[in-house]
Amino acid sequence: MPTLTLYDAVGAALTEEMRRDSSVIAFGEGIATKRRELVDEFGGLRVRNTPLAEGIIAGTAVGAAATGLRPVVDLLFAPFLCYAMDELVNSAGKLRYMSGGQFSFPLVTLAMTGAGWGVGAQHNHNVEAWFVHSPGLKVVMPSTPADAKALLKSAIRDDNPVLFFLDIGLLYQPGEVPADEQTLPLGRATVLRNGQDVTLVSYGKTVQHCQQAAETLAGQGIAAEVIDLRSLKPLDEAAILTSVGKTGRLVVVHEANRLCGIGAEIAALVAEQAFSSLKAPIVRLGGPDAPIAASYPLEQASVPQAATIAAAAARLCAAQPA
Amino acid sequence: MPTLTLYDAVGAALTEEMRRDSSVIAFGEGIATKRRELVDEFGGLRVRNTPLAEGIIAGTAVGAAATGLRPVVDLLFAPFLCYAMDELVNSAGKLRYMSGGQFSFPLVTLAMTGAGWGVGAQHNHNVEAWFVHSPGLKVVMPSTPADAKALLKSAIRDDNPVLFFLDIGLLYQPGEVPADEQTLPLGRATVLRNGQDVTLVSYGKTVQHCQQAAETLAGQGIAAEVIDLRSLKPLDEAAILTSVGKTGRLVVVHEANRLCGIGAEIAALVAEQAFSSLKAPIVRLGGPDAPIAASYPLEQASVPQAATIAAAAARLCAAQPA
Amino acid sequence: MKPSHPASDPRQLLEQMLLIRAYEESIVSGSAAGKMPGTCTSVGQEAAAVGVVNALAADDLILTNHRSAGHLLARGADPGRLLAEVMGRRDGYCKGRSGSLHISAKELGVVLTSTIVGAELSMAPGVALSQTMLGRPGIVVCFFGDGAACEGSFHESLNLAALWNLPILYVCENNQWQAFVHRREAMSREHVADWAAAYSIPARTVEGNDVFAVLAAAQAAAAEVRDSRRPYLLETCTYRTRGHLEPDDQGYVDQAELAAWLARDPIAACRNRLLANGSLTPAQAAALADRVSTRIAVAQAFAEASPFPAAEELCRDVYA
Amino acid sequence: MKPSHPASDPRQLLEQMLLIRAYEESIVSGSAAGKMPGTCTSVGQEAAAVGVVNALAADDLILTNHRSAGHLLARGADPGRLLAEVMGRRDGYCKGRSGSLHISAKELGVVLTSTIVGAELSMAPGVALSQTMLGRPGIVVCFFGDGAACEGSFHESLNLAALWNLPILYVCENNQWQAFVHRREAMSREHVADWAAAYSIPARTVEGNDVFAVLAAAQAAAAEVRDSRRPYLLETCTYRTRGHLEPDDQGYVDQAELAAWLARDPIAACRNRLLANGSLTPAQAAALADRVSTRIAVAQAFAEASPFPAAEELCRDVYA
Ligand SMILES: Cc1ncc(C[n+]2csc(CCOP(=O)(O)OP(=O)(O)O)c2C)c(N)n1
Ligand SMILES: Cc1ncc(C[n+]2csc(CCOP(=O)(O)OP(=O)(O)O)c2C)c(N)n1
Ligand SMILES: [Mg+2]
Ligand SMILES: [Mg+2]
Repeated sequence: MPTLTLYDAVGAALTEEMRRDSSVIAFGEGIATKRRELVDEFGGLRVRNTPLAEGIIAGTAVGAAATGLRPVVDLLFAPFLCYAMDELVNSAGKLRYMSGGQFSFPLVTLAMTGAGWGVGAQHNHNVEAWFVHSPGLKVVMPSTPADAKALLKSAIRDDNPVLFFLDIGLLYQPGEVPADEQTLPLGRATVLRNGQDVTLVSYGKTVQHCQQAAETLAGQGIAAEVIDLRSLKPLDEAAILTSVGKTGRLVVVHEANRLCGIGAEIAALVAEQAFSSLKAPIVRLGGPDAPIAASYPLEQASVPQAATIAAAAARLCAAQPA
Repeated sequence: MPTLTLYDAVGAALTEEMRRDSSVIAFGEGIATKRRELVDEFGGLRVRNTPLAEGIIAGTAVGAAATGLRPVVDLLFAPFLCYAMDELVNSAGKLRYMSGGQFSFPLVTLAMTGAGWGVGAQHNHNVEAWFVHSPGLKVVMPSTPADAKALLKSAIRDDNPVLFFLDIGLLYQPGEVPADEQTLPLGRATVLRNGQDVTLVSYGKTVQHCQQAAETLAGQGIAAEVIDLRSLKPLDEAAILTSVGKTGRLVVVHEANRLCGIGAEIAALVAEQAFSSLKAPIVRLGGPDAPIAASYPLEQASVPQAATIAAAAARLCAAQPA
Repeated sequence: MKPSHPASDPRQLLEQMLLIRAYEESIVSGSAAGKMPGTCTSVGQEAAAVGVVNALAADDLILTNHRSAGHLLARGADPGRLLAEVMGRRDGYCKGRSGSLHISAKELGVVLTSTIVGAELSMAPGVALSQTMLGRPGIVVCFFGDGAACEGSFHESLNLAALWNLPILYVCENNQWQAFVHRREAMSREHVADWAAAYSIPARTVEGNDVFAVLAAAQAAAAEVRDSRRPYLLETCTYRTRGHLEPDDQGYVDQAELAAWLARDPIAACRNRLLANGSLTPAQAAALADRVSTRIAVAQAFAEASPFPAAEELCRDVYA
Repeated sequence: MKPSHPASDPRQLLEQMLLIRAYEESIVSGSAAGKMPGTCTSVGQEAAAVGVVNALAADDLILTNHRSAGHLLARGADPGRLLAEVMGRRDGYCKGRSGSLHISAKELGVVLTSTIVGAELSMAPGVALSQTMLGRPGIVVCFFGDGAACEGSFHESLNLAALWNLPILYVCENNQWQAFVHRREAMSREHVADWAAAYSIPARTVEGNDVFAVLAAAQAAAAEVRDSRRPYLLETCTYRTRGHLEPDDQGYVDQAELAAWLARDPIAACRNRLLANGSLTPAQAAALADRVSTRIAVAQAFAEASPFPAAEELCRDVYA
């Protein structure tokens, strides 16, 4: 299988979808410069650089999506989405419903997020939960190049607005990516490792940390099940509930602020719908209620690491069943 | 005790704080028109109308707060906060930390939210959870005129940026408000009714629905404890955990979308820290993952009503202890 | 229902204005009687709407905002379905989900109406991009207020439209008010058209209460956009003679300014001119008024008979 | 540390530019060697920074952005504390939490630095409002790029500053690039100064690589803001001769354009002029260069010796 970075997997998905469907266009602050090969293949009208103005980039995507195009816009880093909230939330997310279904908004917004580059809180702020909380939007965050490619292709084909988050820390990690035109449905999690003692649920960079933790736990005789959500909305509730139904123990892990994050949603879901299976408290591991510092050691300290995950899971398994 | 609406309680708090502290100023799209009495007392420099531009209103408040003023800005309806996200989240919420503590941001943002007026999803969208998820911000949402006045006074005195949400449906309900200069600390919930069978936690308009539900439940021999959070960040975790420690059953109620909402946070908190007290699944009642329709019956159907709350609580109490 | 043909007869322009006025007044009284929610009426601004919309072709697309009754009715919208929408009923253009503030009617080419002031400006370039890239002839008309012009999206939209050669006719209805704030308190210049030069976008202001002047200016502007495939900004100078949102006592309004504008009522001006130059007889004028009030009465009955949406509608059409 | 006195001797201007260049180059090589993170350098833009900052008084306040080393160093910042900040160390101006992109130094009057392009524009009116309402004499200088001028906050900021009579000197450093996009691809006009007229704000463009021209223009502009208590926009035309963010191979850059600007290097121009008119001897020039490299070496040693923040710092200073 060919090996690609996540960054290149995004390029491959764009290329394939732009070949397949001439209504797919791409624009953003520098996309025509940085992905020059797309301009070479599809021309400067379908792939455009824009002024430095996230609001109008997103707004233009909304208007275009409602009237026949399928735009993919690159808004660079997740905190810059703050300048596009009206267009994404109030327009893309609501105008279908508010118009009684007259419009649909097939558009994809790319944004990078997460620790790894020491760029500080105005570039590194995990805001995916905002969009899960907002109606009418789908949210995807892959953890491998192969998933990124297959999910982005589905996102481009989806008739709804999709926020597609790229974990900065994974961006240049290589991974095997099938050469074929595979897609993956949005809303389907994947079980990366089976186990019956504890469920580790995560997405993005911390999936790897969960897998390392599962290795450590295996050494201690604890069989952890590892779930990569991939899509945050729609959320694969069944996959989570099935796993917790089996293990009775749940650790949810992500880099974003714990407060009102995806971990909160999953913990609440399980406390509502799989309560009787639970043998121990639910544990959420996530970022603190603090901006992320640029200083590398502080940045790393804000991310749940494998050792912390393993320790938390081991503690759960040691506790008496409730 | 004098009787005021929540709208007038806000005016009373503004008046008292502007008298107390000459660095308190207020501006927004029409505040000088609608609260003419403030202009009359404090002059047109301290109370100003602005251009129709939420970003610069909030940005100006951020700049002013960092350099010696204490601005209160009225951004009208919560969805309009979308145009001020950068200023609130990336600037007000982060620049204190990112600058190593060089600045503080004593500013208050007022915004109306919630059902009641049939104004549709671009005026009625409960986004308070976004700001709980974002670091460096405090979030308040009172349920009575008296609390609104006392909490707003504290918010104005607080050295942090505070998002202060006003429930549209409560805005013109009268309530008793003490005439004195009372303040209430941010981050302190209030137990409105004691009970040992089930805890109903809420904020804003649905607090009243919980109280009605508690009446109904009392008629069925079920003693519900009703907690009004008042502040969503800081969150009074102790009040919640103490109550659930006693009752073992929790229903969290709000109007906002359930997904990644405050209810998710509270359910997760309890599933983590009061698991052993829990006798039944946690129930979240909240808005659906849909924009709120203007059509009055649909708008009302999106809000958890007393009967639904009572039924959910009764079901929990009927279930066998886990 | 398709967009109505542009009116060629001046009496049709008058009739459209009368219809808009009667429609708005039916809401004002319905809302005073507690039968209807309050709305942002366009009373006093009828000429600005009718003049522009009648300069458009059927394949042009319109974006508008919260104060849109004039644009919709001039475009041929059914007042019954509009009133049903205002009342949150099932037969409204948006199935009752929009209410008055964001009525889109795709079948009429009225797309993506938003009550977020400035959103029309942010979405217009994308609509124009579709027209251009998909080879559609229609231009895009973006109605916005002087208030919207103060939002950053104004700057971003005009800059992009100029750069990308987008066929957008920006129509600023400068009605002197931004809700409860007078335009003077909010704009560093008198006219929004003064701001267009920064982007090398041609611009013109026109007396917005003279329907014939607006029509002529809009025809010229639309022709220029159609030919050049470039943006153009037309500012119609008019006045919001009622409050921002019904009910509104307008206690904050300068009475002399209001009176001056009331004296320039666009409907009276048009009717008097047609009567004076013989294009309209008093009997014809009375017949127009009658026809209009009948239409509104029928519309009202239709809207009131329309049921509220069923509870199952709560989560329908959220996702495609 | 207080803001340094504005330089009165042209040799001091040269020395400041040399210091900025040496500072940036130390980061470029440190980052190539993997000892430092990449930064947005201001190489090529030294005159624009030095000329403006030396036109300011000690009580003026500065807002700047991600490309701020010139502003900070010209204002008297300690290069050691700056480098420590770039490296995320405890002795940085922001305790290592900022990194290179958002260094504020309140003690120098450099407030609220943000890397959100456009945020400097959104916060400047508030800072100026404080100056005005609290009776402080200092004006506010807001440095921003041609890219920032494309954000909606530009429009909102200038409109408000004009309306409210805020004493802001807007300084647009038009360096022809907005990260990986050339200014031509992003702006409907050649100059940001062309946009100021829309708000009736006086504006001027100045050759940004001539430190004396910039100084003179900035002195005049600052004086006008100080006297009128109204905004003014000064556009310094310059060029980003290195990439957007180190490392950057600049493969996308028009080599002829780059070469033309490299030939107009602000430091060489200043030095040659001073040598030619006898204000500087070759020996003095060499001494300046030596002094600067010693300062940078000392700064580097200081920064490298500074420890990383302790883990307890993770959640400190989030709330006041
Ligand atoms: C982003 C946003 N801010 C504020 C409002 C509240 N609001 C609705 S209409 C209006 C005034 C709009 O003024 P203008 O653009 O001139 O249009 P007009 O109402 O005069 O037709 C305001 C402030 C809103 N709907 N959206
Ligand atoms: C809101 C926002 N969008 C995008 C970026 C990414 N970015 C950082 S600097 C930059 C270019 C800025 O151009 P300009 O304002 O001209 O300043 P310059 O870098 O040329 O000094 C971009 C796009 C950002 N930091 N913030
Ligand atoms: Mg107006
Ligand atoms: Mg630039």
